[in-house]
Amino acid sequence: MSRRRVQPLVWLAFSAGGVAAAVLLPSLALLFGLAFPLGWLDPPDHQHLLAVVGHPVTFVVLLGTFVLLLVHSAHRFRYTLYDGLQIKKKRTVAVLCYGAAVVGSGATLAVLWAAA
Amino acid sequence: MADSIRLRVSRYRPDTDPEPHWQEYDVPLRKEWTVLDGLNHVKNEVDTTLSFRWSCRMGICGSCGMNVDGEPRLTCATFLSDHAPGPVTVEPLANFPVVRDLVVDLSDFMAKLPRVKPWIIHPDDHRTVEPDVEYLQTPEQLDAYKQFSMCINCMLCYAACPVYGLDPEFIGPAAIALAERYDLDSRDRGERERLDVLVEHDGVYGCTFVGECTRVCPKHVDPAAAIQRYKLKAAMETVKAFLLPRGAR
Amino acid sequence: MTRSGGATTPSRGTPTPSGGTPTGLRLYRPRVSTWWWTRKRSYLVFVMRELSSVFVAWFVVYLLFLVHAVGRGEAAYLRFLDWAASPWVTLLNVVALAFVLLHAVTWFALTPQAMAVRVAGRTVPPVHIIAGQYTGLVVVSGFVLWLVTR
Amino acid sequence: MSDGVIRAAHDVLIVGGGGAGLRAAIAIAEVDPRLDVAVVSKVYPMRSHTVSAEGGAAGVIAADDSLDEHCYDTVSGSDWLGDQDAVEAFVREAPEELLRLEHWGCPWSRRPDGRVAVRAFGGMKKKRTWFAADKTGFHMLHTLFQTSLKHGEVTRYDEEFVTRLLVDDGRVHGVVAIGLLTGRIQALTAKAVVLGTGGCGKVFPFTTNANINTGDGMALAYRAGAPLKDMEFVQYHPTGLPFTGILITEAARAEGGWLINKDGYRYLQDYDLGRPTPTPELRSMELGPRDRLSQAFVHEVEKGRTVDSPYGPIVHLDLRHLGAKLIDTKLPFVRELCLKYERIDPVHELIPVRPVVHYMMGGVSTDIDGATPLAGLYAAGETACVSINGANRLGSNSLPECLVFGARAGRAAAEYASAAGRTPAVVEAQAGDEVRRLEQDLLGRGPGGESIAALRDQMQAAMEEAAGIFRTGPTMAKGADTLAELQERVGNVGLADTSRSFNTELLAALELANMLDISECILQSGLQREESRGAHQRTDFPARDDERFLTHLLVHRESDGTARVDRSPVTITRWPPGERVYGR
Ligand SMILES: Cc1cc2nc3c(=O)[nH]c(=O)nc-3n(C[C@H](O)[C@H](O)[C@H](O)COP(=O)(O)OP(=O)(O)OC[C@H]3O[C@@H](n4cnc5c(N)ncnc54)[C@H](O)[C@@H]3O)c2cc1C
Ligand code: SF4
Ligand code: F3S
Ligand code: FES
Repeated sequence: MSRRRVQPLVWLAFSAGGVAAAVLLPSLALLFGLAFPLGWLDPPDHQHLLAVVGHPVTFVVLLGTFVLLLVHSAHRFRYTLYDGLQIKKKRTVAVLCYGAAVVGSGATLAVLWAAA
Repeated sequence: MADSIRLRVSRYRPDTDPEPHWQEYDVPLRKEWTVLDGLNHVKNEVDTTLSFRWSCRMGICGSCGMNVDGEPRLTCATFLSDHAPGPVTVEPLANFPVVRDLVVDLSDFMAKLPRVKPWIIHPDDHRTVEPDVEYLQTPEQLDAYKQFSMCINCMLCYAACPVYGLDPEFIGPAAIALAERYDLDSRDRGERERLDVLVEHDGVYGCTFVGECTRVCPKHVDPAAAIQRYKLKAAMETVKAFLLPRGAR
Repeated sequence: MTRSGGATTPSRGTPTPSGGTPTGLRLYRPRVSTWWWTRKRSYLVFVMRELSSVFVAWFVVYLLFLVHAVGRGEAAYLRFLDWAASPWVTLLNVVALAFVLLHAVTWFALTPQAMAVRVAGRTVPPVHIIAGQYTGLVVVSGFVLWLVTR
Repeated sequence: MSDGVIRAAHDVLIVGGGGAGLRAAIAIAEVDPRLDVAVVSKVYPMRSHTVSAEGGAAGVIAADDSLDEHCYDTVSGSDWLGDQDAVEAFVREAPEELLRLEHWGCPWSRRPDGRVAVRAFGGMKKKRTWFAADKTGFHMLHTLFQTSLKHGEVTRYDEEFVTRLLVDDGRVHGVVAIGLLTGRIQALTAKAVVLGTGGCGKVFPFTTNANINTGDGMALAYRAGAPLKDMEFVQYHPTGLPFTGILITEAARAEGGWLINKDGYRYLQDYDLGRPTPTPELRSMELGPRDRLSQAFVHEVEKGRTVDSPYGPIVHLDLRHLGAKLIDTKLPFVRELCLKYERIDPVHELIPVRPVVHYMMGGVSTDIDGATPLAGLYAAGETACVSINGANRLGSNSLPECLVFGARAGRAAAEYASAAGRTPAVVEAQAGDEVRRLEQDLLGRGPGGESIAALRDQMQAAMEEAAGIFRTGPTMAKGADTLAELQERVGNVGLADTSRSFNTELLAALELANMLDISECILQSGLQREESRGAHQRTDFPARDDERFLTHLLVHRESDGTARVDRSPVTITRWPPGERVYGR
C-alpha cells in the first residue's frame, strides 16, 4: 500500500521539476553558462551575488528548485535507460537514479548552506 | 497515375515458417481502393492463402489494423493512392505476437481490459438492474467523456507505443482511456476502484508520454491525454490521502 | 440484491478462453531492436527530449559550483568564470542549453494534453495554455535578469 | 483442458457477440448467476456488425408519444405481416431496454435539460428514436460488451467459428466450432443454444453489411431442421454510397436532408409520399419507409432522371442547407465517411447515393420468447424472425429488437436449461463426424477445383438479378437454377491453404456454403409469394393479396437437401389490415 503510493508523489515532483526546468533553467543557463563567462554581458559583481545567494528566500527557492530538478532528471533518466537502452535490471537502475538524486539533494543543501 | 502498385506483404505460417518473410503482389491502383481492397484482391484473385482480419470496411469495427509503410493504420481507411508509387509494405501490427501472416494475437489486451473495470460502478446496485427512470446527463456532462468513449479497440495505439513494445506488462493507452471514459461519466462512482488498479507499477506511471498513441489514433481518442490526466489525478488523490489520512476514504 | 462489484471470478467452463493466449500456438514474437528510436523521427525527438534530463542535472551541478564559488569569495568566483569560459565547458553549456530549450518547448507543447484546465466551467483552449506558459517563461527570465544584474 | 472431441460443457451457449447475443448473455447472468453461460463469436464481440449501426434505436419515451402509435407504425410499416403480439411486446419493452442501456453507461445524446433526446425516423409518426450522435450501434455494442465484462462468470470463446449444431431426437445439445487461432475443431455442448448471428447481406454484391454477415446462424438452424420464415423480404436502404456500399444513415434525412434527382427535384413527391416541405414532416417524403423510397429510385432510373456514375445510376442526398453546426453535432460520422470514402464534404456538396441491400426481415422462425420449433434452440436479433418486421422493417426498430428479444431468448433459454437433462452420448459421435468432415474432406482437399471467390461472385450476381427491388417469377426461377448449379460446384472448391492457424480460406468456403443455402431459401419463398407486399415487389403480381398471402412463408429443409415452403398464420390482435398511407 504505502510502497505503491510513492509512485504518484515521485511523479508529482518530476512534473514540478519539469515546470521549473522549463521556466527557470533557460535564463539561468544562458546567463551563467554563456553570457557572463564569455563576456557577452558584464558579470554581476561578487558582492551583489553573495547578497542574493545569502538571502534566506533565495536559499529556500534554490534548495526547493534544485531538489525538484534532480528528481526530475533522475526520474526521466531512469526511463531513458529502460526504454532507450532496454536495460532490464529495473531495480538497480531505479536505486542508482533516485539514489543519485538523494545524494545530489544532500550536496545541494550543504553547498547552499555553506554559501549562505 | 500508374495502373498498378506493388504490395510488399509480410507472410508467416507458423506450421512451416521459422520467421516472417516478404512476399510481393501487384494489385490494380484505383483511386477509391484502400489497402484492404488491395489485400482482398490478392486473396480473391492471386493467393488465397493470405490471411488477415477485416469486417466492416468503414473504419468502425477496429479489426483491420496493420502496419502500412511502418505506421499503424486501419487498412480499410488507408488509400493506396496515398502510398503511390509504392511499393507499400504491409506488416502485422507492431508490438504484438504474430499468429499468422497479418494476424496478431490480441489476448493480452482482452485480458487487460476487464482489469480497468470499464463499466458503470455505482453503490446503488439497482441502477444497473432496474430500468425505472433515466439518469439525467446534460450535454456538457456528456462532452466531458465523449471523446474517450470513441475507442474502437483497434490497437493502433499499442502498436505505436514503444513502452508497450518494450514492456508488455504496461496496461496501455486504450485501456487507460476507457478507464478515464467511465471516471468522467457523471453516472459513475468507480473512480477509486480504477485508481487502485492504475497506480500499480504497470499502470499509468509506465507511460513516458511518448504521445505516439494519440498521433496514430484513427478516432481522435487522445489516450495520451487520458493517461497524463490520470497521473495527475492519482497524484492529487495521494496527496489528499497523505494530508487527510483517514477522512478521504 | 448484492453482486460483487465486478470481481472477475474465474469462469467455470473448463478452459478460460476469455483472456490468455490459447496454448499450442507457435507465435512469432518480434524483438524490439536497441535502435528502435532511430527508426522514426517522432521516436527520435522523444528520446532526445528524454535525454534532456542529463543536461538539466548538469546545470544543477554547474550552478552549485557557481554558488559554491560565490560563497568562497571573490577570487574563487572569478576563477569559476574563467573555468566556465574554457572551450570544453562552453561547448558543453551550448549543447546543454539546446537540450534545455528542447525540454522547455516540448514541455509547454504537451501541457494542455496532460492537464484539462477549466475556468468558470469552460475548458481553456490549448493555445491559451501554451501562450500562458511562454508568458511565464518571459516573466521569470526577466525577473532573473533583473535580480542578478541589478 | 480436454483434448478430446468435446472441449467443454455449458448450460447455455450463445452463438454471436453482437447486440442480441450479448444482451442474452447478460440477461442470463442476471436472472440466474449459477447457470454456466458461454458466448462464442467468430470475431471479437466488439467487432460484431451491430457496431456499424448509425441512426438510432426506437423506444417510446416522449410525452406526446404512445405505445399504440409505435405499434401502429410498426404494423403498417410491416405491411401487416408482422405478428402483432410480438410487436406489442416489443414496443412495450423497448423503452425499458433502452433505459437499461442508459444505466449501463450508453452515451445517449441528450437534451439541454439532461433528458435523453429523440429524433425522427422513417415511417415513424412521432419522434422516438434514441441516438448516440450517429454512432448508435457502436456505442450500444461497446456498452453491452463492456458491461458483459463485469460478469466475469460468462465464458467467452472469441474468434471461434461455429460450423454445426448438434441435434439428437429433436433437441439441440451444442455446437462444433473451429478455434481460429489454433485451428482446433471441437464440440462445445450445452443444454440450450441461442443464435444471435446477425444478418446475411453478403449474399448480395452491393450491401451495407460487413464481411462477417454471411447468415451462418440461419444456415445452421436450417440444416438442423428449424424452419426459416419470411426469407423473401430483403430490405434495400435507399441511401448507400456507390462503390463501397457504406450506409448514409436515415438520420441524415430525419435531420432534414433531401433526396434529389439529376434536375435537383425532390422526386419522392411523385410517388404518393406527400408534398415537399422545407422542414421534415413525419411519415412523409424523405421520412417515408425504406421499401417505398428504394422503389421510387428504380422508377426514377426508368424515367432517366438519375445521374450516371462509374458505379451505376445515383441520386443525390442534399444536406447543405443543414449547416456545419448541425451536421457536426448530430451527423459527425456521416461527414467523416463522406470525406474519407467519397472525398466530398456534405456541408458544401451533394452526396451521391443509391439503394443498397441492408437488412433481412426474415430469419430463423421463433415465437415471442425466441424459441424455435427445435427444442433447446433459440434465436434473436437479425438472424431471427419473430416477426415484428413483417414485409418491411422500420429504421431504428432492429437495435431495440436485438435488446428486447435477446433478453427474452436468454431468459427462456435459461429456464429451459435449468430443467433440461444430460447431454446424450450420441452427441460425441456426431461431433466426431463433423470434425472428420472438416479435417479430412475440407482441409485435406488441396488446391485446384473451383474458386471460392468466383462462385461467390456468381451467387451474388444471380441474387442481385433475381431478388432485387423488383422481381418476377421467371427471373427468380432462373436465379434458382443458377444457385442449383452453384450448389453442385461448391462441393469442388479447392483449398490451397492447408494451415491450421487462422485459415480464412476454410472460413470463406464454409461461409459460401451457408450463403448458398440461404440464397436458395430467399428465392424459393419469393417464388411462392405471388403478390407485392413491402420489400417483396413483383411486377408480375403488382398488388397486395391479403386473401392468399396474409401469411408467413416457412422454408424447411427436406432430408434430400431441397427446400419445402409452407405457411403459418400471421397474428393479428388490434390492427386489421389496412392501406399503408404515407404523406397524406
Ligand atoms: C450499416 C448499418 C446501419 C444500421 N443502422 C441501424 C440503425 O440505425 N438502427 C437500427 O435499429 N438498426 C440498424 N441496423 C441494423 C442492425 O444494426 C442490425 O440488425 C443488428 O445490429 C444486428 O445485430 P445482431 O446482434 O443480430 O447481429 P451482429 O451484430 O451482426 O452479430 C452477429 C454475431 O454473430 C457472430 N457469428 C456469426 N456467425 C457466426 C458463426 N458461424 N460462428 C460464431 N459466431 C458467429 C458474429 O461474430 C457476431 O458476433 C443497421 C445495419 C447496418 C448494416
Ligand atoms: S485509443 Fe484510438 S488507436 Fe487506441 S485502440 Fe482506441 S481507437 Fe484505436
Ligand atoms: S505512446 Fe505510449 S508512452 Fe504513453 S503517451 Fe502513448 S502510452
Ligand atoms: S474493416 Fe472495420 S475498421 Fe477496417
